[in-house]
Amino acid sequence: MTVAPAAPVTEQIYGVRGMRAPDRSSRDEVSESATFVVDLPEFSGPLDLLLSLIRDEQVDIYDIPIARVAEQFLARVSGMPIDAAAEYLEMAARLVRIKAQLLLPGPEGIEAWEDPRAELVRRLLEYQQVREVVDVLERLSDERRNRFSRTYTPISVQPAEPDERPLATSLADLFSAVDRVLRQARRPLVHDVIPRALDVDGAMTAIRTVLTVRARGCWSDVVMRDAEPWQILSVFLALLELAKRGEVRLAQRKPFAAVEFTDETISETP
Amino acid sequence: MKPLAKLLEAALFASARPVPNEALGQLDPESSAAAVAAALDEIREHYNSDGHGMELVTVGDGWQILTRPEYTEAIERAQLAARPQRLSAAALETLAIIAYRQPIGRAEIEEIRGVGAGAILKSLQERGLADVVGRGEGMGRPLLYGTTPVFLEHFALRHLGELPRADELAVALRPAQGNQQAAEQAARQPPRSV
Amino acid sequence: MKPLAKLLEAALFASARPVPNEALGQLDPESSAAAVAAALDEIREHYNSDGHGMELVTVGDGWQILTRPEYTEAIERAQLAARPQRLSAAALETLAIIAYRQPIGRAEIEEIRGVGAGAILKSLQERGLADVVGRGEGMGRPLLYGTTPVFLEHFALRHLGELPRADELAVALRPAQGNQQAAEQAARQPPRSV
Repeated sequence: MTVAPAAPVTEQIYGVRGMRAPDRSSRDEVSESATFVVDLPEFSGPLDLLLSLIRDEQVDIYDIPIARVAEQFLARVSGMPIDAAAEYLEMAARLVRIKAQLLLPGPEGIEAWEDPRAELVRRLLEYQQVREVVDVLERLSDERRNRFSRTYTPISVQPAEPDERPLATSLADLFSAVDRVLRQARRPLVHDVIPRALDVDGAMTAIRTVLTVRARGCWSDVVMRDAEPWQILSVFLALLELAKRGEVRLAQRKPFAAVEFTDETISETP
Repeated sequence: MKPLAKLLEAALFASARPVPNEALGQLDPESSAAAVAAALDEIREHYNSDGHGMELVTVGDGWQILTRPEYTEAIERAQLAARPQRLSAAALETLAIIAYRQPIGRAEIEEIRGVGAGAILKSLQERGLADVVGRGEGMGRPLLYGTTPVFLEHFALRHLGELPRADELAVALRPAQGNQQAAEQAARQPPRSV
Repeated sequence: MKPLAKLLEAALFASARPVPNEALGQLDPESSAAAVAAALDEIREHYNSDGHGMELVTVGDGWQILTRPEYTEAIERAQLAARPQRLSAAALETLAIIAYRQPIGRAEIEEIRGVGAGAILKSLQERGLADVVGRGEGMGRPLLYGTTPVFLEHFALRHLGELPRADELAVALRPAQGNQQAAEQAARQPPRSV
């Protein structure tokens, strides 16, 4: 039983399909312990999984025992890692909904009754055809892979000799390509920056308040222990501003010691 | 072989890709299309009857010389050439849908496969197997995808008509008409089991 | 030709490089060196006497099949005359990104399109539409790509400033995340004419 890392299935363009059938039969043995190991590449999507369950159960596709199939589908999906299971969840929800609809008593007129499974059956049949075509393509591709074309390219001549055929591409083509890139490009990650202006004025008021009570204050008097960066910056700028205006004197006893401030206005006017 | 056959052989031999009929016709401006066709027959005959390691096959609207499959294993063992990787099931399914329903939009492909198709479509485009062929009507004018000459090459097809016809498949692939009846029939029957 | 000669022919045809005697010997472990030498003689004889478009030549320690030189000119002429080629949608998208964002590294192009760009960049280079124009700062000093005079000529532009909505799109075509700064910087520079 091969176990693949949870690579996003949709991005895999290459794969090994020959292993498919034997893998299916052995999957049940590991499904219980498969919580973090996934055999996902085996299934190319929810319809593939559903079709395989129906085939395993050997039930009539026009009369799917939804309760049983939904239960098994959910069991398989719950064994998948979250990012891999995402693509299967919508189908899981759909199955549960159909199951509920079937349990509800139908309306009076049986003529008007529509099987809630009809749409699912249509999609499964459609998907089944895709699988048939895939079988044909797979056979053709294997036949072609078994033949080599000539790959030799004379090194000395090659570089200056690219495809010299004239190009038929217009500016309009180029521009619609720009358009496509813009439409298909992943949405840019936009960070909402909440503007939180520094409250320098508020910090200045706080410092002045401390100095009306005491002649000397220190950093911890005006900066709370759990202060946010903007608050710290505000106090810092406020101190510089007050020093510039000559209202306070800043001092540090030694490098990295707490900043102390004294009321310059008082000391100047004794 | 005759001079024209030798010239065509040299041109086919020199190319890693199939050479379109048109380009073959331009090799010797004095030769008619019938003469070119006859020379191609001569090469093919010669390869087959005289015992060569290669054969001449027709792919898309052109011709290509390929090795015979019986030598592949030995060549790969000697590490002189490697077979290309297989396409994944997801890629093949997407290609199958595109091949039969082109031009087709991404939303429709996703609807049929039940999973997102964005990354796969990009990879197929990158590999040259499918490409944007136009824009649909309706909201946002969705991009429509189709198969390319490389697709034919990859599966050694002359044209899409060589794929099984839709009505040869178990159920017709164009669901809008074909499957409707079956689905309606199913819809009218009350469930036998829940 | 005999079976061993056919096998050697197929291997020589499929190999991307001249094949050394040693590798030829590994193709069929049961054949002696003398048998291999005889088979090579058989192929060469056959090509020469029977009139083929290619010949078997020995290069250094190895062997390869090459087209006969007298056909080279006709093949090149036919290639030129072949009908115009359309760029694939993927190639156009890559070219568009380069045109509006140059100089731009491969990683950034891949980030914008979400798929590998190696093969496409190579073919755009081969076509002469884009080329390496420098190296970026930062890890590994990545190659930076830009458009070429052939690009301008092809789209009948005098300079890149004539691209529609140049300023606006240079900003819009930024990758989803990262490189924001570099992109902004690039957007602020007027498009270089090449």
